[in-house]
Amino acid sequence: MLTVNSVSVKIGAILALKNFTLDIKKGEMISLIGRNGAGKTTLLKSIMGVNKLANGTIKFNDLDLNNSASHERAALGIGYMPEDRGLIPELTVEENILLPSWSIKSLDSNNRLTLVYQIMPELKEMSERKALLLSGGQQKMAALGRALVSGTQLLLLDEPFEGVAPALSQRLSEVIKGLKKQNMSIILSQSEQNHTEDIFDKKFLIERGENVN
Amino acid sequence: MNFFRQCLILISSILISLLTFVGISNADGHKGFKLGVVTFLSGPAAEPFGVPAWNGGKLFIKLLNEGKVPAPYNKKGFGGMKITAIPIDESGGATKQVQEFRNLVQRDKVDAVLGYVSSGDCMAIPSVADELKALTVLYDCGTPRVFEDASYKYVFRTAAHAAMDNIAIAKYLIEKGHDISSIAGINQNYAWGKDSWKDFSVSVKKLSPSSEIKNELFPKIFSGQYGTEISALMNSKAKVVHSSLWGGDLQSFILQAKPRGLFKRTQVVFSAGDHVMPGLGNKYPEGVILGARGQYGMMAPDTELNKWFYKSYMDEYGVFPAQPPYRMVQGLMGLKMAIEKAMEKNGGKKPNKDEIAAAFKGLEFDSPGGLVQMKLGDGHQAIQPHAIGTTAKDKDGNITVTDIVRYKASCVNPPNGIKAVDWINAGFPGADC
Amino acid sequence: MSEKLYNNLLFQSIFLMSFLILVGLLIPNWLVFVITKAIAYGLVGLGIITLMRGGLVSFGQGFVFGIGGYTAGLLGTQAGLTDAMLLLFVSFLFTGLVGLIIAPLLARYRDIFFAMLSLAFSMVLYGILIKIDAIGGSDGFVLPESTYFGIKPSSEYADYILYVVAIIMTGFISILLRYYYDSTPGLIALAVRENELRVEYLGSSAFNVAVLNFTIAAGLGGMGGALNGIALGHIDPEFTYWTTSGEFVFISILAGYLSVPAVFLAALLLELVRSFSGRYFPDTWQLILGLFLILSIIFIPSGIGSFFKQFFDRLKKSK
Amino acid sequence: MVDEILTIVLDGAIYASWLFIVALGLTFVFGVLKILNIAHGGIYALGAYSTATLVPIFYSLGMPEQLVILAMLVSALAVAIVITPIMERGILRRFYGQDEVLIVLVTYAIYLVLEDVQKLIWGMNSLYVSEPRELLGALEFGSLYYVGYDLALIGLAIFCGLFLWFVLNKTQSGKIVLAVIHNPEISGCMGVNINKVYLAAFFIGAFLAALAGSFTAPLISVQVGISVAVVIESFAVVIIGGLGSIPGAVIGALIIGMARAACVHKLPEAEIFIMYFCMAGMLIFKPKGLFQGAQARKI
Repeated sequence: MLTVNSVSVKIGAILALKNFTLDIKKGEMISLIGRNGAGKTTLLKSIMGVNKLANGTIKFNDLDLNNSASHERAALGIGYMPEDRGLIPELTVEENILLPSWSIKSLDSNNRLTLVYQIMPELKEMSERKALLLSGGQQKMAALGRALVSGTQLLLLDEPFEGVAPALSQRLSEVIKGLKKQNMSIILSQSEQNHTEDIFDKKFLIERGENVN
Repeated sequence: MNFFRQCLILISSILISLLTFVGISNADGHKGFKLGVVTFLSGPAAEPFGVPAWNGGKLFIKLLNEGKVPAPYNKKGFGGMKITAIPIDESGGATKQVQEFRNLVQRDKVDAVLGYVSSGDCMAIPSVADELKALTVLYDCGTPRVFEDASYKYVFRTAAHAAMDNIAIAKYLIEKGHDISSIAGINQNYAWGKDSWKDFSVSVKKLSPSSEIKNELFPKIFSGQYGTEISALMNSKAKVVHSSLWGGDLQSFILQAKPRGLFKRTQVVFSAGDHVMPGLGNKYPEGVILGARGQYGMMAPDTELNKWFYKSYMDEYGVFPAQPPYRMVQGLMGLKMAIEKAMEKNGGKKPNKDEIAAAFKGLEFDSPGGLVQMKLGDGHQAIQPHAIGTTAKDKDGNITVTDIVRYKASCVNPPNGIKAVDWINAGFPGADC
Repeated sequence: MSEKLYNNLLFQSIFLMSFLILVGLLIPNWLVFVITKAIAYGLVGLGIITLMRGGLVSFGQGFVFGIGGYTAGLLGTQAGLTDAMLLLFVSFLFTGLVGLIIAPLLARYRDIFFAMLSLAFSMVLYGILIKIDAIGGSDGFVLPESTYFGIKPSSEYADYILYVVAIIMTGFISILLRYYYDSTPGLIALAVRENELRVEYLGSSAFNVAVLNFTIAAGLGGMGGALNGIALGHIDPEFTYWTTSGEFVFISILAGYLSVPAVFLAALLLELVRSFSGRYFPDTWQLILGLFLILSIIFIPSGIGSFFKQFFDRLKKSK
Repeated sequence: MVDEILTIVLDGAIYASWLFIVALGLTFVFGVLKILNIAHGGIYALGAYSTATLVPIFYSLGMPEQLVILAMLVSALAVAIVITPIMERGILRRFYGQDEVLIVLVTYAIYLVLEDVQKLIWGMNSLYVSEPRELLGALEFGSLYYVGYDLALIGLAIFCGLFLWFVLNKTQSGKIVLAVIHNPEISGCMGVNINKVYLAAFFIGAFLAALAGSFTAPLISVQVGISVAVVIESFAVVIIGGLGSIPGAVIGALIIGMARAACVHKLPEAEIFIMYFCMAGMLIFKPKGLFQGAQARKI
């Protein structure tokens, strides 16, 4: 459903992605593995339209994304969970989760929220707290919930386990495994292979912006 | 994109060289008289001073070139030479003006420069003018310091400096029997405001030593908001409030103070208050004592020359002329007289700047505002008669100026060689009233 | 290799300087004057560019411009010092010293905060200057005519001599700056621009770089202010006003941070545009200047200097 | 004594209200678009001009006097509607993501252009619309008269501040704006059309600037050059209060307004200097202003 075809991205003077190619089919779950600075975040951001492509194409369900803005890509059903969570501190957890549904008209906010709470009941307990007051792990969870609201088709999860206490990390891992059962496509980036290894259909190794499979 | 950029660079460089060429070629082979005119065309001083002054100047130059001005100004142009004026915007500060002045003299090769409303510009320009040997006529600015602190060969000022405005007002207050037991002032925080207040307050103290100074406010220029100042002035309960505010500041002050009753509770005097009358019309308060920096506008003398000028201006622009056009025309008249006097001497050739400067020194000429005499600063600085009046409603309900008292030039101006402030401090010795 | 390049640079610069000095004899007086003024503005721009190399832009160079101008002016009127070269040099040192004193206050900040803090400094100086009546308040004051080695040139040649002095002094300063830019601390500044944290990890202090650069920028700005004051023969608080500072920023952005001569070209361009729009469109010169600013930022975002660089790179390739 | 203190507070509050309305738009635009808009002063002037043009037309149509406030609102709205697409869409949008200082310079250029645009449209004569100021009568206070209209400005300022605060914190659209303020990139990835938010925010900022101009018009003579003072004073407010902060703008305006009023009454010599003094002091001790935006914990 998503094809990344020999994409290069420049950040400043540095070529952060070089001719990177990747594709993911419906219901597939793939792992993107590389060290810090290898280009994982750049790739995910490029899929979201944050970074401009120097060349190459990104297609989603045969639709060329090159000229669409971030918000248009989100409206296609791509959910994104950034590495640094990117929650809005002044808003409550629930407001953060609902944010995509406020702008994307095709989403039914009640439905999506119910779904998120169903998958992660612990979010409901903290729903009225300001994001400012959450711990790092709780923020990850809220950010995943937010990604789920707009991500009806594809989820891009950037290092969901990074810097999270082991227990929470285990919990997140379970949640993500559970998503696979819902026929969701997921790209998950990691800096090292870990306990979730068994759930992936494919694995991409990225090094200095290149696909080194 | 790259190609586009390079084209842009190319075009702009061609444009600049073209303009440069125009600038250079313009400078040569001119037969008439080329006059640089510097006055405010943008910024807050444009509407009250620069533009009406230049309107008056433009009209007068046009009429001169057509030979339609009554005697003694009936010769075409300047001594038969057609006048070409190059207007330049005075805004941007004295330093920028020095540069514009150099451009006028060196690049455009003007025969003379007429200009400057701002006192700061008048302080900066003369030394450059003498250095470049460029004939310069200051037509409006007020600071007495120009010819009191230094002397210049090629610089003349055809209007009286500001000391007269405030001396005359102090005299008027006393002659008309106003209570001056306490005074307060609101003047802008720069040389003009400070000098005006000093001249006024010292004059009052000299004429009425028991009078008390209540409040001395110096808001910054172009602030436009005077609510606080008005409260402070009213709290001080001074009998007389003096102000040399001008332009938008004066208009805003009037608009803000009127509904708060300042003009009803105290006697307000505006040392340069007439030039906002055309704009404000009947919003101008009654009972205000005001000067026009000379016998101008509603206080102009009843002479043929004035009637002609007043009518010509009124016909052209639909409002009556206040001080700015009078002063610019006064400058043009002085320059014309000096040039024609020099031509009489040299047999009718186009005079050089030394000949004009020699003729200008000590010149006396009639203007719509009365007789102008180049008496101070060894013949470089004019004195002129003055008038002070009080605003009132006429029978149609329009605001006009009544109770006008006229002062001889020698009554409100210091004699040659004495600084205005020393003259005031000494109690006006030798004043001929 | 680098030895050769520097020799080459020195040779190029002296050639350019002599060329300009000769050209000064041929062009009309007003253009000589405009170029002198452009050099004064260019010096300040050069200071901003030195800061830009370290990722900082000062929106308050009017501060040092004013201090330089008033230093030269006060030394002239109060101490009777009229030697132009000495005045320029003393202003350079004194303003640099002032820069060194306030730099630690400023160097803690980045981006818009650095810009705004420097702007605030210049506005405070403006507030002070218009209040001091002893030095003319808002009107400023006139400078005495300058001398050179004790000789006062006749007024026909005064402009040209100052022009020559300005070119020589600025020429050598530009050469020194080029050496500085290519030296280790100069290159560290560029690295700070790219990634401040990385520079800190490598053991250099971004703070020190900022202090050093600000001090240099202050000295240059002071010298520019002194030159501007001497050339015009007048100074006033407008030197420190925010609109003046805005022009300096414009010059350095128009020039870009890659090339030293580009700064002076940018300053000259601005001077000419402003002066000609004032001459031919006295009512709407601000509109023309504004459009010129917008268009040049849109179409030459990385500055005239980038053209220079492209041009020389291409030249090298073709060799 | 008490009388004098009350006078100072009242004068200070009126001045602070005026400053606040101007600064509110400036700080809001900075908060959302990260643009310090020097041309804000130019928009203020356009607001004043447009009121000075529309209000006489309004009267000539024989509309009821009390509705003149509506005419003033409409004239501010008209300015915002015209200027926003030209400035935000036409010019500023090209510079998003570039150096903040570069954008400041662009807005300075726009400011210059607007100065002459006023001249080209309205000419050099000053315009007056003092009629609305007579609407609310006068109030005797101690030994002083205050004009009701001036006092109503305090109300307008409070209303503007509260309204914007309410919209931002209590409505869905406002919360979207908060998200964009905090992180435009992420908000985009969450489906927020950032360009639309920027346009809307700029519109609000321009409207507030024009509104301040509209409501100041009856107090002043509307003419070229009225924007000069506005630029620096509103900057001082947002610098003291913290760029992008609404409570900061409140405090900044109050500090300058009160300090200035106190100076005029007690120490007139210092009046011209006090604003710069406050600004410099704040920058030295708290360079990011009194209020900084909240940030989520990183760990």
